[in-house]
Amino acid sequence: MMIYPYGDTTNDGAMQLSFTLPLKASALAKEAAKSLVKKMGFEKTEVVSMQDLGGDFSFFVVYGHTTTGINTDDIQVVEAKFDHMDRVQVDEYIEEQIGRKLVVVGATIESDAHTVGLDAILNMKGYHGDYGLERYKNFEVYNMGSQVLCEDLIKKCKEVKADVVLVSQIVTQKNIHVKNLSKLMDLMEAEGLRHHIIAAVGGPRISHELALELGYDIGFGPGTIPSQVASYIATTKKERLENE
Amino acid sequence: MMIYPYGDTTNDGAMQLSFTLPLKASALAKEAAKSLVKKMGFEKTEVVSMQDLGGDFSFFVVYGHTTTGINTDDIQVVEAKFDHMDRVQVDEYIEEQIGRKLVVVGATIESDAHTVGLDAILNMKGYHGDYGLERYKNFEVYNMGSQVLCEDLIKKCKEVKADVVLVSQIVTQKNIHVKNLSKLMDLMEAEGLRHHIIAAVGGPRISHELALELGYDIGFGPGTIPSQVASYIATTKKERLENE
Amino acid sequence: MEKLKLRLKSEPVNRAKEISKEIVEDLMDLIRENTTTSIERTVLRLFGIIGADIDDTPYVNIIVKQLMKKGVLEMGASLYVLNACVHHDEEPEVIAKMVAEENLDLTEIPMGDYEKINALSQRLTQAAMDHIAKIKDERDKLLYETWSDPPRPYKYVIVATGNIHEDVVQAQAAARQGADIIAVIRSTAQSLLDYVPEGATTEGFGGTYATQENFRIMRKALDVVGEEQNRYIRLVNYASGLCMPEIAMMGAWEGLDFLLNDSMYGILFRDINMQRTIIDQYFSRLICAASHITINTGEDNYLTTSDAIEKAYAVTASQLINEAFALKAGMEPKYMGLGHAFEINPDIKDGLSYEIAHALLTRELFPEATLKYMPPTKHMTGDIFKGYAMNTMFNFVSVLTGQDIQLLGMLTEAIHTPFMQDRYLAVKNADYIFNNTFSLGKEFSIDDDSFISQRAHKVLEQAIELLEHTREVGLMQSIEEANFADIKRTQTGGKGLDGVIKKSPKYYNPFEGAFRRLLNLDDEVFEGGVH
Amino acid sequence: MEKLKLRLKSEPVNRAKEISKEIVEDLMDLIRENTTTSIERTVLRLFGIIGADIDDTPYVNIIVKQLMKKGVLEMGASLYVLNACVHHDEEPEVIAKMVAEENLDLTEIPMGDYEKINALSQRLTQAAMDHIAKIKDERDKLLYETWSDPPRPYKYVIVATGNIHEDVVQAQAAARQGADIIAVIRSTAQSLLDYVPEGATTEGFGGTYATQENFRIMRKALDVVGEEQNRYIRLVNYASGLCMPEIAMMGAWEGLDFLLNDSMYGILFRDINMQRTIIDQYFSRLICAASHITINTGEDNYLTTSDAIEKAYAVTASQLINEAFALKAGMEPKYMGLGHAFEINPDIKDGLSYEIAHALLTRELFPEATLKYMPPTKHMTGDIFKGYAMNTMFNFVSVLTGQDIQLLGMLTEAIHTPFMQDRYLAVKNADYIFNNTFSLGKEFSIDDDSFISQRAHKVLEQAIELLEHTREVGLMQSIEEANFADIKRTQTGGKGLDGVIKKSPKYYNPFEGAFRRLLNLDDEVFEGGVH
Ligand code: B12
Ligand code: B12
Ligand SMILES: Cc1ncc(COP(=O)(O)O)c(C=O)c1O
Ligand SMILES: Cc1ncc(COP(=O)(O)O)c(C=O)c1O
Repeated sequence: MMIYPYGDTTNDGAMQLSFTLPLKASALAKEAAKSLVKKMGFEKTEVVSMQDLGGDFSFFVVYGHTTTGINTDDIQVVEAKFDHMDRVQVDEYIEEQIGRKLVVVGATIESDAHTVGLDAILNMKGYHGDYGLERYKNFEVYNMGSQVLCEDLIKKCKEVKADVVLVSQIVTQKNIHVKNLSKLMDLMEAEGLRHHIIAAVGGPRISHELALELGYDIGFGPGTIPSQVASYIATTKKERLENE
Repeated sequence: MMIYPYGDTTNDGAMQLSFTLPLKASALAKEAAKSLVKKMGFEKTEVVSMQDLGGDFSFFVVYGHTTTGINTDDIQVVEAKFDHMDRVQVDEYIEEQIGRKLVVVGATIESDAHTVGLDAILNMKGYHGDYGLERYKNFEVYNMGSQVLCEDLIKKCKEVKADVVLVSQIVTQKNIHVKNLSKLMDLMEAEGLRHHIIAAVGGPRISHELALELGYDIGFGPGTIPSQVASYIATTKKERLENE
Repeated sequence: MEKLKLRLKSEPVNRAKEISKEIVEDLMDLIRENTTTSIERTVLRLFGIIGADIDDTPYVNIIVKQLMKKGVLEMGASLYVLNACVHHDEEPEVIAKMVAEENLDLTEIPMGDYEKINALSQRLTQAAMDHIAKIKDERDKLLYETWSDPPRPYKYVIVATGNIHEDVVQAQAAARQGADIIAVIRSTAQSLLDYVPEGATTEGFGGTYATQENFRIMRKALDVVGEEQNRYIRLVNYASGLCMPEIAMMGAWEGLDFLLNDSMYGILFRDINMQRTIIDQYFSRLICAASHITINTGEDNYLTTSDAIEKAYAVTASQLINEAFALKAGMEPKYMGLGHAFEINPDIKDGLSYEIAHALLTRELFPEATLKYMPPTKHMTGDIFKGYAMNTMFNFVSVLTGQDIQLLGMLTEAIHTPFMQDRYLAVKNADYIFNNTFSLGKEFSIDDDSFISQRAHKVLEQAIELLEHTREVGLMQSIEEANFADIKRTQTGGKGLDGVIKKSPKYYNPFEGAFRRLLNLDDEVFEGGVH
Repeated sequence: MEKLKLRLKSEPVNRAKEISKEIVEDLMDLIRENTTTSIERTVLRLFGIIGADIDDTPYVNIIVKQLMKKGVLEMGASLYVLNACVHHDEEPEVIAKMVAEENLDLTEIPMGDYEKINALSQRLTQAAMDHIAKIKDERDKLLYETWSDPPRPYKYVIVATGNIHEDVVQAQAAARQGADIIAVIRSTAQSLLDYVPEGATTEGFGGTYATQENFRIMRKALDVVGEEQNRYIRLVNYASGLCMPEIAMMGAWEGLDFLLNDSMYGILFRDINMQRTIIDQYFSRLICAASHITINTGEDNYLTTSDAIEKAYAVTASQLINEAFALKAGMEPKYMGLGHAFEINPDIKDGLSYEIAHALLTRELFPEATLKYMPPTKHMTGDIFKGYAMNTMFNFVSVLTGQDIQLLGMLTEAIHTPFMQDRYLAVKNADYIFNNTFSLGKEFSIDDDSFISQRAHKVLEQAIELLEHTREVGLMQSIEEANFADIKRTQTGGKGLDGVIKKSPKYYNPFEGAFRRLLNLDDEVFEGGVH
């Protein structure tokens, strides 16, 4: 089905944009803003606000109607598929299907010092009323915190015989997360660890698609709750054991 | 000069968009939002917010970097050119150059009931500290108010021998203003009045370009102050007299 | 602890109310002695006449026009229609068709048996009153028994696509997002039409035509979402204009909950003749009062043409007049949605102190009213972000000062009638503020010598001055002097004076009496009677 | 009338301050008896040593490393460098080059004439102190004489492009838009570097490296706009981390106005060893105090890892400790930018009452401090509109409660470091609110039995409990117990303990004494002396 943005009339294509142009506020700048948006395929564009930002910059708010639509049938969603169980179910599942505790090592790696997201998944307390992995009977959790060098993380994984490594990356400016995450994968491959360990990455700008691209098994985005991660780990581990 | 939108790095093309799609909030909808924006020429797009609006609609906030730039040398600004004088100067100018009071008839026409904009230009009080046309010695002002039928406006123009007709149009939904403004022009043409009378239109969604398209001499947009209108009238009237 | 309070002195408050009552009293003769084409059409509609001819002229207009042409409208339209019914032994709707399509001349039918006419009149009147009562009871039950009245301030949003079907999509989404009240804005200048269009409409400018069918469609659409969400969603339309009583009747008939209904708005903002509006507002408010329809007055509009600080007192004066008119029409205070607005220029230093003072003044002057608080509109610009911040403060002042109906501000106010997302953002803003500042009004107290308190008292004093003057010269003269909204109108100017008809002593209108009895309005009944 | 007031009782306030003083007292021995590699590098920088070798290792690091390796750093680095200067009859910068590039071993130079060394030390120390005083006086003059201090709350924004030249563009635009204060955020993890990079930098992540050259570039850029606008624009950088004293010195040298400088932030949020930070913070604060640099503490950060309501008291306790540390370093209260934050989940009912209570508590506990109020960050999401509304309320609470430094919230907080337009929108929001609600704090009063008042007193009581416990077990043990920010650190864990050196009884550092004398710190001088 072809769809278009919707303002107040089906398929009207209405959108709001805001942006800065490197021009002083002026009739020229306003026209430039309008032309730019038109060039992007908008019709009936209205530059509803132009404000001088000082030093040859202006800020614009524009409303327009895009002529671009998309066919929802063409949309490919790269989405991780697994059954979502609750904590008790996961614990039972592991007990029955795997028969031992799974060892989980978590860290925010390299220069990144954000722990709140990782802790949300790992700490007892959990997130949004959903308990963290430490609360599960059948996970043995090592939370290494933040600013963990990839080398140290790998050492730890070996030491505790990790089944799963959970990596968090929050800072993404200039694609620093891609650099960090690739480094970890490269090292894991080099150490021959990649096969044995389920590798998951999470963070507000992480998508499953990106995770796959970077060689991880799964990516978790904003709003993830611990039981999702737990469910994924348990079911995936079982599959892996079966396929071995 | 080629320019691009600016976020925090020259030419990064950064823009903010928000829009509604006719889809329930879901992984598919999010991907659709992203694909749509990509199709419009954006890179590094982030759907930073997706919110269900109920009833198969979702609202998105997206940041992305457009690859579209524009060459400022190609921008054509359709702008009215006239010297901006203050009230005293305009009064003197009319006295010296024309030698009689100019008759101005103003109205918000047809279904439109907004008077504030027109009054801002005409009433004594004026706008933003700039006195309105009624305060000028050399204008004789007839403010007919709002909801004035084109026919009545034309009648009045004839009756008082108007030099200038000032029309306001505020409501623009479904292009009602275009309809109303065209009607007035057609009638003025039909009545043979168009030549003798300077016709100006104003309103928040009125541009000079649109005014020209619709057959008016000039268009005044948001933020217009009375002395601009006064200056335009005085200088244009003089030119016309010279060319007669 | 109590909510934020000014502790207004009772003396000026009582004085203000007393003067307003007298101002309104002074107009009761005008109201008593006249009817209007619209009131007569309303009566016919109450008799069940709907439909229009091939030119889309409603039957009720055709009938009333005929009677007017024949010079007998002063007797009231009902008499002629009832007589025709008896004569032809048909229901009013059939008679209407005959008039419209077969050129039946009602005045040519000889006056029949008064008893029969009276009996028919009673039956038809009772049926209409019963329907209105039923609709009212159903709503009251849903609202207070089946579910419950939402917490205040109610979240009120508008839809205005021009197309009733698109409106439904937008309204349902808004309700699902949490809106408590949906208003369908009318198409530009509908208020100037001296008839109510028929049927579902899909082409409006800046709004959708108010028609009975559109009312029905939207009421149903909201009931669907209401069921889904276990709450009642209120529906609003606009009754100001040349068809004030007719629209009130349609609202009552179709289960509308609020009607914009002001005693002066049409005069000032639509240039409708003042006599016409004053007469019409009375009858329309009888209907609203009888139907438990909350009226919304339009004082907010004054602040779009006048300065919100300078002329704050005109808002107060107008609220008092609107209240007095409503009391005269038997309306309980809780059905009075007296209006005011957050319209001070946002760039004014300490503007918020003024806003709070004005909002508290309104709150304390009308403690039982269901106040309607209007958002910033005039000072909204294309800067949607600043607009969103202004709306945030507006929502804050509302909850702080205990307002009832919050007409949610749209961040795109200066740009277009709301998109679906604009409304969503408005509801979310209100949700955030109403919840996050829920009890804040109980945290603070205001000293009598604070700016806020002084300001409120000053506005009240100024309002009293204007009211005193208005009592002296009469409301109509006061309007001529541009005392309200800085807009000048004349007693015989504007649209619709030709629709004002002096009642004959034999004038007959069974509903006026029916409503007045229902509302226990004990002064003499105006409708005359069939003699 | 007075601003909104809680009227805190003086007893708990005094008690809280007393306990905090004792907590800090308890750590003075640690501070007195140890130096750190960073302190030593600072001293060398004050002697005028700048520059780095081809691997970008700063000369000061090379020298200190050499001395450490040789096991003589306990004597203080200055002694060896001064001795070398005397020996070679060269300025310290030349000696530094010789060490770095010609492998000069400072410990091999025989100790020369103490008098000459002392004289040189005095000259160099005086020169540095003079420069710092000059910079300070110039700023004070611009700020209070040439122009004037802007009204509060000051509008504080950050730039963080990673490229100092792009930062300049953004900072200048922000200043032109009305920002009073510009902070250049540091690149991710710079605080973990045990050296300060050299020169102008163009590649940072989430911020731009703090270097002396970058400081200079930005100071100049802001002075240009300042001249344009006839006002002084303050510049901020970050001194927490392994190079705390060095960055303080660079800030003092280059005319920075504010430095992020917390006694615990590095420990908790960067896993820097606690002994290291406690020792470093003292020296860095001496420099700030002497330079009239306002420190900014980081209590706001606690509310990103802890709940803002539950752990509000930890913020209060930490502010009191930070104050006590600052007093020990001779800092006047007005240079204490004690931190707190608007971080309560926006979906909490009556969250704003809590925010107001906390903000008033901070205000009244530290009436003379230049409080730094941090915006919502943790609960910001990609919903920029809701974020803008939250920032509106944040600005409102700030002006209502009389805060001083307003770190403006960015509507894109959850998305990216600010774009130019984000900052603009933030400044405009603050302008709107600060002006529109300017005197509102004077309109209301709060009763002692109101929720706000009760809440503030409760938080203070809880803070006192924590402080009492901390006094009992010592601050370091208290941190080990995760009492601050819910983060657990150990005394010997974290980065930088290897840079803590026990002073020899002959330890020499002329600046410590110079600063302490300047600041009238009357307890014994720690620097030892050249014997
Ligand atoms: C709290 C915070 C901090 C705290 C961190 C404290 C701590 N111990 O974590 C402090 C104040 C120390 C901090 C510092 C910095 N921060 Co910070 N910070 C934030 C903030 C406000 C909230 C992040 C957060 O806690 N979110 C709540 C958690 C629960 O959400 P989450 O992280 O998305 O996690 C969820 C999912 O993503 C997922 N998830 C996350 N990780 C993982 C891992 C796994 C395995 C799984 C399964 C799931 C998962 O599950 C979680 C629960 O649903 C954000 C802004 C924002 N509102 O998002 C900025 C933000 C992330 N910070 C930012 C920056 C730049 C910094 C600094 C680099 C600034 C500087 N130059 O000093 C520093 C340095 C930090 C460093 N070296 O990394 C930027 C990043 C910009 C970008 N996109 O690159 C942001 C977006 C702010 C901004 N607009 O500038 N920060
Ligand atoms: C005030 C107002 C009203 C008042 C009008 C009172 C009055 N007597 O004017 C009332 C409440 C009555 C009203 C009613 C309606 N309004 Co209205 N109203 C506004 C509002 C809030 C402000 C307009 C205003 O006064 N601006 C201030 C003046 C000074 O600015 P201005 O008009 O732009 O004028 C300046 C320039 O444009 C220029 N200018 C304007 N005219 C002229 C003429 C000449 C000759 C020249 C030289 C210059 C000039 O100079 C002026 C000074 O700089 C706007 C929203 C907004 N914030 O803009 C909505 C708005 C204009 N209204 C709107 C609508 C839809 C309506 C209604 C149709 C709604 C309804 N269905 O009931 C009604 C009906 C009105 C009708 N029949 O036309 C829409 C229009 C949407 C659109 N783009 O089509 C708006 C944008 C609101 C919205 N978002 O829905 N409205
Ligand atoms: C009291 C009142 N009636 C009616 C309206 C609507 O205008 P119209 O009558 O043109 O539909 C408004 C508009 O805000 C109003 O305030
Ligand atoms: C007190 C304090 N120091 C420093 C910083 C900056 O962090 P970094 O030291 O990583 O530059 C912050 C961040 O908010 C802070 O609050």
